[in-house]
Amino acid sequence: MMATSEITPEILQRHGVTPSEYEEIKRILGREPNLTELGIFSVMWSEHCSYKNSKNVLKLLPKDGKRMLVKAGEENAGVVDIGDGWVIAFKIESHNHPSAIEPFQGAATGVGGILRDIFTMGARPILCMNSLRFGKIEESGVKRLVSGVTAGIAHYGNCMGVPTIGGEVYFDESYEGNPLVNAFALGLARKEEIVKARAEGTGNPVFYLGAATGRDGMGGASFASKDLSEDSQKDRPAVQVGDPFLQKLLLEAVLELLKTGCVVGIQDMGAAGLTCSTCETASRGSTGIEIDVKKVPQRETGMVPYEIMLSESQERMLVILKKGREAEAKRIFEKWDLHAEEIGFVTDDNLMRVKENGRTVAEIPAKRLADDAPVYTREEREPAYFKKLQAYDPKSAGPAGDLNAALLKLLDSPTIASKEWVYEQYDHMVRTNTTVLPGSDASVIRVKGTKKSIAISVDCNSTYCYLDPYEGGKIAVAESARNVACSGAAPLSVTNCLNFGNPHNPEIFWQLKRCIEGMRDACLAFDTPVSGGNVSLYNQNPRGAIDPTPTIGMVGLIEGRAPVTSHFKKAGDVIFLLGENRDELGGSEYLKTLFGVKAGRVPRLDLAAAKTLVDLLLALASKGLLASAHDCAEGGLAVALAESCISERGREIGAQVSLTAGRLSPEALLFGESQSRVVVSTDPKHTQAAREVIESFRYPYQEIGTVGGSQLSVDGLLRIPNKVLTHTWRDSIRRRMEAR
Amino acid sequence: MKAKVYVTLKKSVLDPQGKAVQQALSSIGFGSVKDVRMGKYIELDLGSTTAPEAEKELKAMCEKLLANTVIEEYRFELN
Amino acid sequence: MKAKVYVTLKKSVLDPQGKAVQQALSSIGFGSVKDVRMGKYIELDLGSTTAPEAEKELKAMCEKLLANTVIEEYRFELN
Amino acid sequence: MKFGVVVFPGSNCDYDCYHVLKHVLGRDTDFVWHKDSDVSKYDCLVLPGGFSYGDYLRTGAIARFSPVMDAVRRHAEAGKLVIGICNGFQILLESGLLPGAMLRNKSLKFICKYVTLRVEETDTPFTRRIAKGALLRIPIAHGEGNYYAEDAVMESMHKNRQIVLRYADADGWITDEANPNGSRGNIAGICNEKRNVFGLMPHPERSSEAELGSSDGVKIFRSILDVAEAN
Ligand SMILES: Nc1ncnc2c1ncn2[C@@H]1O[C@H](COP(=O)(O)OP(=O)(O)O)[C@@H](O)[C@H]1O
Ligand SMILES: [Mg+2]
Repeated sequence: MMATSEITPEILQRHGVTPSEYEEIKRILGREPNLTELGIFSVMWSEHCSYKNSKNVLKLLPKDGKRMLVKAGEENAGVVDIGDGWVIAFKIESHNHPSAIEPFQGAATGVGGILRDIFTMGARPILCMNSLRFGKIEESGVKRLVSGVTAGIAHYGNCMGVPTIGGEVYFDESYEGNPLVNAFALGLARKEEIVKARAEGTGNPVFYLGAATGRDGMGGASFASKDLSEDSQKDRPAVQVGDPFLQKLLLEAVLELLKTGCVVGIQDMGAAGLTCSTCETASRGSTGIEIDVKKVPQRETGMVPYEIMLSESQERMLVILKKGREAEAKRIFEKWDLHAEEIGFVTDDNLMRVKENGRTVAEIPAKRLADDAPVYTREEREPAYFKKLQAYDPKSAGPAGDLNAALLKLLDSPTIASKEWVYEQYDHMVRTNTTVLPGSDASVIRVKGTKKSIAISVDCNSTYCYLDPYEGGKIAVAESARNVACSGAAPLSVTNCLNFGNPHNPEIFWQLKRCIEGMRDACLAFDTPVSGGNVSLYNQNPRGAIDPTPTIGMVGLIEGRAPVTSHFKKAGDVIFLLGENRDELGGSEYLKTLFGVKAGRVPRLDLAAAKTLVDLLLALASKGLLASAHDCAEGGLAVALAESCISERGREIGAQVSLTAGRLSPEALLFGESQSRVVVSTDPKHTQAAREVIESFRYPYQEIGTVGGSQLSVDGLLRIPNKVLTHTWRDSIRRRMEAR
Repeated sequence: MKAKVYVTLKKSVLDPQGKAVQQALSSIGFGSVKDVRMGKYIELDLGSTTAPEAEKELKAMCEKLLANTVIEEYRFELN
Repeated sequence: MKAKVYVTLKKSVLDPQGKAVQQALSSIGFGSVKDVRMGKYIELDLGSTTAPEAEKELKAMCEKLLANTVIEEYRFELN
Repeated sequence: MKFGVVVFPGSNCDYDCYHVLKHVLGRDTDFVWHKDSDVSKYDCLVLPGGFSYGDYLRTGAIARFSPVMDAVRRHAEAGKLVIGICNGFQILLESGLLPGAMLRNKSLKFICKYVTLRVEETDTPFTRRIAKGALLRIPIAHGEGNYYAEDAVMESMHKNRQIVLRYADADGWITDEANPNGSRGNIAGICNEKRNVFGLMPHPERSSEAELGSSDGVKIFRSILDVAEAN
């Protein structure tokens, strides 16, 4: 290998490689890297691939559990045992930055990427979810993002034939200029079908499968190749364009291929493309790998090794086959009209070797490159705002005035309003398994041929996380567990996407750490280990960081029962409120929407009570006592009641409720966001049985009214016709999106 | 005044649609077609205006709405 | 030889996309735009061929695949 | 009665149709790969929904050149049954087996939701088990279901009673508000003159089990069974 000295401090800086990291690179190589090697290190040691700033705090999250077959960090996605030989693989991932630049393609390729992670594991993707966060919807720039992102998600997921069954959409000024697009996917497999992303068996051929490589997505690193190739500068696309049709073919071909048993290992090419997939498979297999970039299918002319290795073109896979089984594989590739090329082979020297027409252009110890990125523990400091905002007294906002108007204002707030405008764009029924359509607390998918169903909820109240990251992290997990339990499912495991600002800012790092600590405590309390996730840092706009947003994806399991939905079913059913109303308006959507205040002490979450509630819901569901269950979240009890009345289109029904306020103000009673509360309804013939179950759990509850009529009425406080509630809540986002 | 706007993907941007059309053409007997790029063609009736004014407006329309300049290029004709 | 194909909706067919674009233009300050029609613009590289041959082939491609003559019209240019 | 579900590259409701025919109705059903050219053993072919060839250029435009389509045409000419659902309907239009064409939804957005359909014709093999004027709750999921045909074609379809399903409101009225995509005459499904080829945008296979929220769709598949099994 040549030991040139083409690496100037300027080049290092533009690669984001620090002087001490550079020293480490030289130690690993025993020499200076060339430019291609530097590029390879820079992407593998980037925050995105190496988690160098978050690894030390991610360790805090519990990973172990008896159902965990593949744990966080081991493979492309975690794998959880759901019994009877069935397993699920799932993960959530961010595509924030690309979506900010080009919302349609950015969101589309985000969905594409997470789906590849799942089918790479040998699991057929059976559902998608997403968590989207934008600035104020009234701004025209935000509208453009909302329509681009939702259409992009629809474009990719719909074409792949994977139903997008739910998610969350949250609007807050802190996301102005830095929207969050977190995509979740879940796949199903038989236990023995799960494959590993490993390069094993010296001499086994390495195949490149899928789209040709172009100069895609090299945004940050693009300058570096300036001196290397001329035509690369012009029209360099900062965003990748996805081809969901090609990926649908890849999906079918890969699953068919895996069934033949001729695959040794397989990995998708996502971030850092060929670089990441080659060195990671070699590292996991404790082998080496050699490829020749000249054999890599290329979409553009004149590409140099640096560009080929760093390209992030979509819809590509790396497949390591058993030697001698190539013809079998090729027949499948041809059947699906896919382009595959043999580009190299597995070696036993533990090196990642890249050649160009037989000449070595990069040679790096694979394990060191993949696993030995530097890890930093950043400085942390409690933010200046923290104590000040905690001290805010919600009473100082004054009374709500007309309570009916206040409720309507909350129902009209885009964060609370129906997300129908969004999810109608997603095919949420393809594969005919969606037994609870979007609109309930959790979405539910049945597993054909079994008595199992899987319930998912994606959640995070980032206002809480801003005001109190520890409580916020806890609540995000607890809320998603509660949502899943409302459908009658036992929470199993969590995936998460940590969206934060710049970790070099000690206050941001403090937010990150405190959120993780909260998540940890909650995951332990619910016995829901973290099966994987993703970290997205540097989410900033010119005015500062986004609110800390640890998006939680909670997966639960229903065995042998029909799921429960949020919506009241029929007149005469009895309504219970499980849980206690406390004086907790701090951090509420009520303060934000009516008074423009984001402050106060966020509701306290008692983990033991939260866990009892989950167990109680499961007990009620398993005895078939629940006609409906809906949790209280943003907007409090009043919003939960209203949604229970109107959330199912065409089946709106009223309720007659009377509440005992105790010492609470009407505002706190109706709109406070005390945790661990659920509105349930039961058929009158089950009421006594339900009371007995609740009392056996010693969980606080009140019988608050009955279902029926055409209005929501809360004695002495609220009285609104269903028609008005429905119109306000269901059409809020549509109205705003269509306003010119 | 009438205008015609042509919006095409930048050269290095992947054009999955063009590729699919090329393969389809090839499968129905037009195998000699080497490359296909798909774009948009937009006809506008600008009402009564002057050529310099129209030119300025069209440019603004393209930049703001008709083309997505992150991945597309445009050109237009007036007549 | 290169070709450009323009595919447009027939006049008698309502163009929802064109109408939406016109409304969007109007909402961002281009209210004077009277009408917008959206079409497709396809660039083809035909390889080496003669003009009459290319003409014949293009017509066939348009009729068979590139345009749906139930709703669309097409024209092309060679160069 | 033997069913063949045709699989094009990009089909994604193929398994859903197969599931209903095979597991819900217990009928002999195969997948038919789009490169196959012999479909002689089937009584009814299903062209399923999805995004054949990515819906590139126009929906159904490329799929209609798949080798299997010649066989589908011969099958139809022989009077055997063909049902095209969603993308399958679009393919039937592009291939000329049914009249008309699809435009983008008037909202320009993909729409997935339940709609109400009014059954206009019952003397087709696909609706004979259903009462005339009956209302069916079946979901749609498409970006291009805005059906268009020129006046003369509309008239002749009317005359020949080829308009089988229309979008209606909950009370059965054919209104603009009930039209989800801008379709001419609220058309949701049509058949050919010989009545053996049927295309519809809604997805009956998605509403063929009570567990999924509606089993109105299965009435269409059951109608097909009746025909063949009576013969
Ligand atoms: N917030 C997190 N919590 C737990 N595990 C995480 C988190 N973020 C990332 N991981 C794990 O780290 C590993 C590497 O993630 P990533 O680099 O995103 O994988 P890939 O490149 O395959 O998408 C994965 O197994 C992922 O699940
Ligand atoms: Mg991956």
